[in-house]
Amino acid sequence: MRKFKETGVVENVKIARDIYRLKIKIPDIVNSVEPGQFLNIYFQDSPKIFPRPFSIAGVDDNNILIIYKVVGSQTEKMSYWQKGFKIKVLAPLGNSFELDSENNVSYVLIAGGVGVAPLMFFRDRLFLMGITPYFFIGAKNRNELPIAEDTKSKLYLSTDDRSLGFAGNVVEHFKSMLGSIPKPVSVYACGPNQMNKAMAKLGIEQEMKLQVSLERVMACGLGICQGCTVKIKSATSDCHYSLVCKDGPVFKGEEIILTADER
Amino acid sequence: MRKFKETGVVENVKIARDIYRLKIKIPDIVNSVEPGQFLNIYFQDSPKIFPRPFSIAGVDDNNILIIYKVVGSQTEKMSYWQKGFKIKVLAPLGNSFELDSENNVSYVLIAGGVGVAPLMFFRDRLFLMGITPYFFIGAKNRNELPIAEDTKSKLYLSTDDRSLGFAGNVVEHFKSMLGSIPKPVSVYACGPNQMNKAMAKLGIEQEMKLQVSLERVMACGLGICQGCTVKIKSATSDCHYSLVCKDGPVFKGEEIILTADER
Amino acid sequence: MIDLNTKLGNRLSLSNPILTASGTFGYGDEISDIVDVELYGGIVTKSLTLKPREGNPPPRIVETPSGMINSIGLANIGVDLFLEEKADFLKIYRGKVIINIAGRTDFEYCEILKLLTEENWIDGFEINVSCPNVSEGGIEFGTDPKILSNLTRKLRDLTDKFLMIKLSPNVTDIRIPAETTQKCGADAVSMINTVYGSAIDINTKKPLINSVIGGLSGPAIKPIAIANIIKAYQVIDIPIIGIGGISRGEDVIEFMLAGASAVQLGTVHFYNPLAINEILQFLEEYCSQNNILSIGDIIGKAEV
Amino acid sequence: MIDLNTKLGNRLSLSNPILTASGTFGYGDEISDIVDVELYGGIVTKSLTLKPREGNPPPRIVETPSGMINSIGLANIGVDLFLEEKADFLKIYRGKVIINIAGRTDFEYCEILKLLTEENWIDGFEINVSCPNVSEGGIEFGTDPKILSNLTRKLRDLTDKFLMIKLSPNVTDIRIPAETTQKCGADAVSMINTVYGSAIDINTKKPLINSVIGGLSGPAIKPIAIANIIKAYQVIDIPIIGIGGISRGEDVIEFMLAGASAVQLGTVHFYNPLAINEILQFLEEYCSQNNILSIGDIIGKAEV
Ligand SMILES: Cc1cc2nc3c(=O)[nH]c(=O)nc-3n(C[C@H](O)[C@H](O)[C@H](O)COP(=O)(O)OP(=O)(O)OC[C@H]3O[C@@H](n4cnc5c(N)ncnc54)[C@H](O)[C@@H]3O)c2cc1C
Ligand SMILES: Cc1cc2nc3c(=O)[nH]c(=O)nc-3n(C[C@H](O)[C@H](O)[C@H](O)COP(=O)(O)OP(=O)(O)OC[C@H]3O[C@@H](n4cnc5c(N)ncnc54)[C@H](O)[C@@H]3O)c2cc1C
Ligand SMILES: Cc1cc2nc3c(=O)[nH]c(=O)nc-3n(C[C@H](O)[C@H](O)[C@H](O)COP(=O)(O)O)c2cc1C
Ligand SMILES: Cc1cc2nc3c(=O)[nH]c(=O)nc-3n(C[C@H](O)[C@H](O)[C@H](O)COP(=O)(O)O)c2cc1C
Ligand code: FES
Ligand code: FES
Repeated sequence: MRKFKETGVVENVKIARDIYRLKIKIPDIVNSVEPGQFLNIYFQDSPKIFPRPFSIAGVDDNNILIIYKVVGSQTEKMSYWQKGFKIKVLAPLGNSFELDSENNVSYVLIAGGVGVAPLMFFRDRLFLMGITPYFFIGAKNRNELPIAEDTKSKLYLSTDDRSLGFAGNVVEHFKSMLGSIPKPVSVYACGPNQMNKAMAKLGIEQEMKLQVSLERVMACGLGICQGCTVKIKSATSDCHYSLVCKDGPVFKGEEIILTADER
Repeated sequence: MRKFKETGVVENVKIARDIYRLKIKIPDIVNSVEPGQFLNIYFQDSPKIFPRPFSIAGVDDNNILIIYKVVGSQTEKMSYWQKGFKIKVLAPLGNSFELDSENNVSYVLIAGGVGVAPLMFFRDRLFLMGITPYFFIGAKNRNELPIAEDTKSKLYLSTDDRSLGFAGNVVEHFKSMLGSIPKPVSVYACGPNQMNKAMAKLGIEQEMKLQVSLERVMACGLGICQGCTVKIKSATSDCHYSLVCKDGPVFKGEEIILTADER
Repeated sequence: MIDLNTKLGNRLSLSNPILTASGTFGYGDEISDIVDVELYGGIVTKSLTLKPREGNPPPRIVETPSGMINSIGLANIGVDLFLEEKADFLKIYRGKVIINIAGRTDFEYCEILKLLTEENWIDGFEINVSCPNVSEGGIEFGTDPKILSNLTRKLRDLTDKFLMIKLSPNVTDIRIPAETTQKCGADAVSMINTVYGSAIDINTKKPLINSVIGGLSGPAIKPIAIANIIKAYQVIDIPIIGIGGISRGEDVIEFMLAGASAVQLGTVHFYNPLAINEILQFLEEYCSQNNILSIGDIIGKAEV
Repeated sequence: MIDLNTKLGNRLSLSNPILTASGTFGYGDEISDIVDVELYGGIVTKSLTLKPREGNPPPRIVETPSGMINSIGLANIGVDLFLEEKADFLKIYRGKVIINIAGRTDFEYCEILKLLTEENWIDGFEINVSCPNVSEGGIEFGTDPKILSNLTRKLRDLTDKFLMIKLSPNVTDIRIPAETTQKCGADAVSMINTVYGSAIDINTKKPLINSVIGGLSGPAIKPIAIANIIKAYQVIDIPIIGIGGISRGEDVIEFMLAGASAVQLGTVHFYNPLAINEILQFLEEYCSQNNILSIGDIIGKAEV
């Protein structure tokens, strides 16, 4: 059950260039959140009025974790928050990644930049179930890689500028490795639009099972403003609009119609 | 010469309930500022767009001092500023208190609440000249008194709630003491509108020389928006508008026409 | 306890003067898990059209300084599905239910009203006249006094329920549509709908709203709403329901002093879903501090 | 180096497309100690009237979310004192000098223009038509096409200098005054003047602006300005000078993409007096990053 809460910052640490991990105390929901879901953070006294959505990157006994990148004024403000700072949040929101119905699939997680966030939470869940997923993470360069090693996954890193790991983007990296991952695969992706598009295309070409977590500008995050639409192809209709905040953020690869002019 | 500067906070300390003293580094103007002048503080990324004017409460070798009270969102933000925080300021602005042309006058300073700020700077100047002024300071209660003792003035404190000093407002306090202050007096006042009005009235009744520092909502503080008008009676005209930011903030007692509907 | 009861003419009374604004609260059920809907005097629904509408292509929303632009394009489930899916929730809702209606022709507005006026759980209608009239070359219903009075009269003839016309601020003189609707028998006017606005992405050179020009809402437009209400209050006697950038209890008082008998909360639901709680608390405090026994006593009391 | 030269029709060229907006920069000399006035393509002066004016009683300004309302009431020194006191400064100023004129009757506008058009250091005129026409019952010059075209034609006949009409957004359809002024021979239109707005003090119940309704400016109105410029650009060929909430270089680009050939900085002077420096730097950067050789190439290039 989603809840609107005034709560406090427990920890806010820099983990890579412009990338931070924020721990927020919300004990009464940690047990009900699912990987793929997100939360809204609200800001007071700002000319920017929309709350900001962030994927849930993990939970512990009392807290929710998020991983965020400073890209504008609100995330910059967040980077100054100190332990104890009071914030308002609404969580959890949206749907979540679905486990594959089959048993012996290879779970493959593909993250571009801070797209890593919901997949880290998903990795935690898989690991608890005894599954060690393949985890592809790409970034522009080594300084922007949110994690460098991982005991809960088979980690594959790539950088656009060749400063670490595979030289190229994360989709190319995954493609290059696809032959060596035991079939069938079940793929989960989250990253910038460009990457999500490339993944959706690859998913259809390779007839892979694919779930993608999308981002859209959101005014409410609640399913009431009808602002965060994405074009969807479904079994029942050729093309209609879905709400990323309510029907998503996770969509099946084959559902997504990412047109050129969408942001 | 007024200057627009990006500079840093040197010190920001609480000195009474909701009242803070802020030290700002502006070495190149400390020698040219005069008591009575004010500065503008600018805020980024706020729905409130006007800069905020504050009287200069003192200077040292490199810094300007202000004393401010938290009354709304911008002053609240200021109260969180820490040493090193970068701010933009424009200083000095406005006119200043004029010394009395006669030699053997009793200087009397009347401050309501944070109206104390410009008068503390004026007191410093007088003290440097070997003059120890009478300094009347009034507040709602003892916790809101910006200073409790003073070596540079003959200090007279009053509180509305009788918690310290004279029981009543600062104008009543001054009136009650008027008989025992050697004549002629030259009076300088700064406080809430209510107090300024009472002082202007008293000044005319008692035919005292009086200078009052006024406050008005200001958009520019520079004399260009024509927003901060006050009605003035002068030698040449019966009534016209002056700009508090440029022609003031200090006006002669007999100039001021404070009408009921002005804030 | 302050008396918050609010009478909007003879056909509608509210337990308090706070309504939801159309399009910012769905049909009431969508966020009833977060907000206590019973705290409102009533719910104004998302604009309903005769047939379901997918709405405009994305992008549909963009943030602007202290505001936002939207061009949802009246995406809604249509009147039939509405009756099927939403009636159960609204029937047990104790506040008032006001259905916002939009259309492309007089006929469409009338058809919806006819369908709904029979439902006894519906307490009134708000008419969104900021829609292009396709029979009149796309000119908005609300901007032409003749088109507006035709529509208002037809709707008045079809219902005995509370009928409120929602005015657009995008006119030279708000007093003209305000007087027009009063003359044609409307019970109240609500104002303001969104203000024309646009924004362009300087990197892609594309508008940040697919329809190019959308509707500006939020705190940025509050002064515009206040100005329009002051003007309208001087020329009409029917109640004005104030809308536009209301975020706090202070804003509600400001709107009522300007002449509003009640208000609607809109965009604030996005940045502070629980605004209603804070607002009701503030109204209590303000009234008791100022010795106001009934909130209605402050309507139009600004010394303008 | 990017080419920032800006041609506004045949009668005026600017070294860059950034002007000051009337009423927010005095007559240029007042803040020349803080801002380098030579950085602007030109100065548009505070509205001048035939006789000096004291302006409205206080309060004249109030802060609103991301904006402000003003009702200065055209406080100004009048045309005679202007010539006496301000000419010296403006004569040696190297940018262009555009005099903003306001009046209560056609006669007043014409008299000022006649007095000033002979001065060779004056490069053009901006006509503030958001003033009540006292001969026509107080209706604003800018809102009635007939009054507007009468005035524009008369002024056009009196000067060969650059003549620009400053349009008000407080109309149902901005295209009508835009087309009217083009037809009557104006060299350009500037838009937008302030938007009607008001605010009330909930403690005193008094309006926070003495004249009750004033003009809203600042970032809050930027989307309104963009929408109006997009609409006007579709119907007129004369240059549009964009005004409304411009704070940053990004905003200038946005206005130009929407159809503005140049822009004016207004309220920003109050909250960031040195905005011009940052803006010029941004224009250089944006153009070089996007391979734009001449800033004029982006005018109207939004894909609307
Ligand atoms: C469901 C969802 C989950 C997200 N999870 C994460 C996460 O785990 N970590 C993280 O760092 N970011 C995440 N984001 C993106 C994050 O919401 C934006 O980075 C943030 O809102 C930017 O705010 P700002 O004020 O700092 O930047 P702004 O100044 O508002 O914008 C800077 C840039 O970010 C883009 N942007 C702004 N808002 C959004 C938005 N709501 N969605 C997408 N792009 C936006 C703008 O177009 C602009 O290019 C998520 C977004 C969504 C919709
Ligand atoms: C020349 C001058 C000198 C000043 N010197 C000092 C000083 O030394 N110390 C100090 O604490 N304050 C001083 N002030 C007042 C100070 O500027 C305001 O308290 C401050 O702007 C409030 O900002 P805010 O955002 O916190 O409050 P807001 O939320 O903006 O307002 C809170 C209250 O303060 C009033 N207020 C807002 N702005 C102004 C303003 N510009 N002038 C007067 N009242 C205002 C409002 O009407 C409201 O009642 C001075 C004002 C002027 C004009
Ligand atoms: C996302 C969104 C959708 C809206 N949809 C409608 C609608 O369907 N019908 C309508 O009459 N008004 C609609 N409005 C306008 C609001 O009801 C309201 O008049 C306007 O937003 C101004 O109020 P506010 O500033 O408090 O939001 C919508 C506004 C927003 C922001
Ligand atoms: C304090 C103030 C005074 C103004 N005075 C005038 C004026 O005398 N004549 C005029 O045509 N416009 C005047 N304006 C309007 C501005 O020139 C400009 O059109 C408007 O403020 C919108 O731009 P902005 O949002 O960048 O300020 C004034 C605006 C302000 C804020
Ligand atoms: S953000 Fe409002 S419906 Fe999705
Ligand atoms: S504040 Fe602008 S003229 Fe004084």
